[in-house]
Amino acid sequence: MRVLTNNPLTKQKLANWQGGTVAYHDVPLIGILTSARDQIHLGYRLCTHPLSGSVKPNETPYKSIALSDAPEKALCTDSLMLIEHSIAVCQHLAANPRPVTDGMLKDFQLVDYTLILSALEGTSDWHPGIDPFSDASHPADTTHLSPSC
Amino acid sequence: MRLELGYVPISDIQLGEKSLVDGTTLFVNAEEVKALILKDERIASVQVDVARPGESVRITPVKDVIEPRVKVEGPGGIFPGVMAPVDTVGSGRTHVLKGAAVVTTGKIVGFQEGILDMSGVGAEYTPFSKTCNLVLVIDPKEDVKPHEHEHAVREAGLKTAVYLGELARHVTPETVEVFETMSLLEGQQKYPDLPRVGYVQMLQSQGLLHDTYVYGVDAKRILPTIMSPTEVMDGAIISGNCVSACDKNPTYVHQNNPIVHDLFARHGKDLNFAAMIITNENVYLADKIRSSDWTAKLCEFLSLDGVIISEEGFGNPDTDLMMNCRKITDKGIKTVVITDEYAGQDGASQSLADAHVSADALVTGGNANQVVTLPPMDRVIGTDAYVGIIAGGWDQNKHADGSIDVELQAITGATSEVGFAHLSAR
Amino acid sequence: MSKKRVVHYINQFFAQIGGEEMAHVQPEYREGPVGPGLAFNASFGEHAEIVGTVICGDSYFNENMEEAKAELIEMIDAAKPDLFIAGPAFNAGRYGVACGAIAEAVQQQLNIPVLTGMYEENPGADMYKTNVYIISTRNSAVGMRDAVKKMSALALKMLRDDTIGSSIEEGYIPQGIRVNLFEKERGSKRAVDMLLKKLKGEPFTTEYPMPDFDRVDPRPAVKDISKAKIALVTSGGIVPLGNPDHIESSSATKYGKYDLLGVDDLTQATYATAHGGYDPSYANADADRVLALDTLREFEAAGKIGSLYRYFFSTVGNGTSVKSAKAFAEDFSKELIKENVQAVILTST
Amino acid sequence: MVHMCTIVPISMTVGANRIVPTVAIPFPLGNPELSGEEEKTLRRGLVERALRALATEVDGQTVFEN
Repeated sequence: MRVLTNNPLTKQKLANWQGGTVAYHDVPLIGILTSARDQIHLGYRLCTHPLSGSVKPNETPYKSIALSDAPEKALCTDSLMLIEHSIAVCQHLAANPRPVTDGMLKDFQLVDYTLILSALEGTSDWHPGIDPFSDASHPADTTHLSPSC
Repeated sequence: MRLELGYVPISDIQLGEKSLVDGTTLFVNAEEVKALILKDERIASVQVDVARPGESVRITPVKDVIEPRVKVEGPGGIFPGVMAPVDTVGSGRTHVLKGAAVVTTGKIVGFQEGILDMSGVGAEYTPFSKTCNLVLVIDPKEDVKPHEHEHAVREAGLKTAVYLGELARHVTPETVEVFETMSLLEGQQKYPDLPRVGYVQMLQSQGLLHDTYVYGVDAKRILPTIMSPTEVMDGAIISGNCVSACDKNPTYVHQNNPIVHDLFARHGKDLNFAAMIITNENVYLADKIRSSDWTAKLCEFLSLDGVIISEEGFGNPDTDLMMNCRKITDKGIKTVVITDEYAGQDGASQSLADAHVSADALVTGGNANQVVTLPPMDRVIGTDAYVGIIAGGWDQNKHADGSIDVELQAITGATSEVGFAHLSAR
Repeated sequence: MSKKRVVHYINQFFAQIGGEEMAHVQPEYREGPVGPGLAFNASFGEHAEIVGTVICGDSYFNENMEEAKAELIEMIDAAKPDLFIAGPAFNAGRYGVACGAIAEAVQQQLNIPVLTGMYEENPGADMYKTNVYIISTRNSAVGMRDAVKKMSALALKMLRDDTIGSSIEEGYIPQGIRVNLFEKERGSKRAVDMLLKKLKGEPFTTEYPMPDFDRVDPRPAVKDISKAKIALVTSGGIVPLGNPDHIESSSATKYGKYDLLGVDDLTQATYATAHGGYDPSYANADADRVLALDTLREFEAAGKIGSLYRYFFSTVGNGTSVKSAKAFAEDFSKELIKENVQAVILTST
Repeated sequence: MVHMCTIVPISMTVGANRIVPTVAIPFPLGNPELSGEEEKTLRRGLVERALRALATEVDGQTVFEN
């Protein structure tokens, strides 16, 4: 898989990822979508949803999308429909000028990164080569909790 | 499975010396609640507050809303796999503090959302302006990371709900409602002439702040599975979802899933409510294909005639909704889908990120981009420092008189995609 | 408070001048209500009244639309109305178009609230529903009472400057704009009710129709393609370099017509794409990759086709509404028919 | 009319009756990887197919694959 991203955290965290490659572009979110679209037009397949996450594309500046490694002969219609719909949605949401602080940018990066991570982790060819939360412990699941807490 | 819900009506919450139910008043010892929550080392401080219907109070940013319940008979406990040992719930008897809710608030990430006004225009849009809310304002210790923070706040709310629910254990409920599901064969024998109807619930499962837990299991790791609809009434599904205030399902909505209730209301009369199926909304497209295949397959195995499919969230899940709808319809099963819309502030844009002709029977929770002006409130619980930066809010959205413009998407529960609210659009 | 002033538009039939044989009558103004106007006045009560009625024959209006609109607007303006009502037109096609057109013109030029009413299949409904409020009526004057009731209710709301609710609350034909409303039943109950209807095979109404498209019957085959005059049309945004008509890169609001006289090949130096929905580098390098002009010129020279029509038509099919696209095609198709073009090759990206 | 386009399902959805599938979205009637002459040959083939579609009676929506 190839991850297209404008999220510096995704780039940094996946630097040693062995399951695929990461292409980092310093462009606005919509630029990641159009770049993915152009590749889909050439036969690449989408592996993750372009509108991942409930943080709307007019709120977060970051997007990471996974595409297939190599173009296929036939264009993937499902990928095409998804990316075109996603771009359309993106374009009609109100452009809200928002006060973005450094802390918020970090949070947006973290959320986008965890969304793409949740997709990559679930795949059978997930070869980490990385500790996804090297500066934090892994998100705790709740199954280990004792009933007394 | 047969579950009795015993309703203990609550019309007021008062902070007091001793936690107890007296008539329809729920007295809460705030210190006990604080001590319970502060056992979690990740939490630095907690404030306990009360917000009642009609008060000039704004709670924000709201994380979760939970209904206090207690299991008085039958296996398991409320919130199995999380607050109680893993055991199949959904049978026996459960007492409910009807009219009371625990609301958790606390800034987890910088862009968090969720406005709950107890009066004024905003109150018309959120169902939780009608409950008496025990509000927990939770602050974490400094070095706690967002995912740990989310976890801590989620648990604080559940613990408090369990603590309060326990107060109803020995109270005689004012009314008792019985819900009974049968095995497939029994159901078919009892209602041979009624259409077999199922409910497919899609659970938010995309990652940090977008998660749902089923018996404690992260829903993105599940394959679609069958549940007895009564299981959710005992807290089998809980929300770990902090984003998209208007259309996420707080734990309260899972406990009171309106589709489950409204299908039960017709069960044995117009339809045979045969099963509930849960599925997920993962980011990875292959997961979507697999999950929708399984969902359609389960509907077929159950010989369903009709299915209601509910969504949770914006964008990505529209694709799951359409996949589920198309594949289930292809099995010859009649479908109705419930979603909400993002048609732009002017309502003129395409509402959904995906569409399919099979979704020809659609119920909508309304356009989440619609702008409403919320009047100023006398008191804010939590902090409204983020109102300008939450989803649907924007810069300079505050007027001179203190009122604010927000899109409906900022209001907790405004455009429910399980049909918990009355809002719609045409 | 004095009554609000309303001007009403009706055709020759409802003015009791006559039927089809009198459809040629020119605009006239009469003081006070005429025909259905009496019912409106009764319904308005103390709040408003029809101060004047403008009347025009259906044929006259449709055949002289610009002049008719200008004459009528002058009469309407002179009556100083606070609101303008046209119709209801029910299923009368030319009357419906007239009602929609005059209502739209009054709204634009006199800047007052307007409304009309007609049957949803009236051609005027499709043409004007996005710009003016059109109350949905029955298909004949049998529905007059109901139409007047709904139209006057909406009219009074407009006069009070109240918020206009959703189409289902007010009874107007949906405008393609989503408007929120509070339903009596919660969403889950509505879903269960809808499912039960669907299961029983009873009619049900979805709350959000999926986008649908017109179907047309296929045209018969072109008998002899070697004699046919063929036109090129594209939604791939091919335009002369510089995009002289400024066709938008997405959600296009127009199309371009470009002369191909003396053009045998589209080159990098002469043509490019205005389309913003795909990587333009390939089309910009050689626009024949989208429009295939070079091949058609070859075929024309070789006698494989009769001739290539002198102009090609181009727009950008990127987020462009179906309504706009349909209007473009309806527009240039008139020219193609007039010029005896027998076939069209439409290329899309 | 014949519709020459890459995404046949969309053409079907919008109701075209004679459809000729083409190469790719950014270059429906070409292929930048081919030489100039090869590309022209490819284009001739596609346009010929379009002419054949126009000259063929169809009963409903028809895709001319070859």
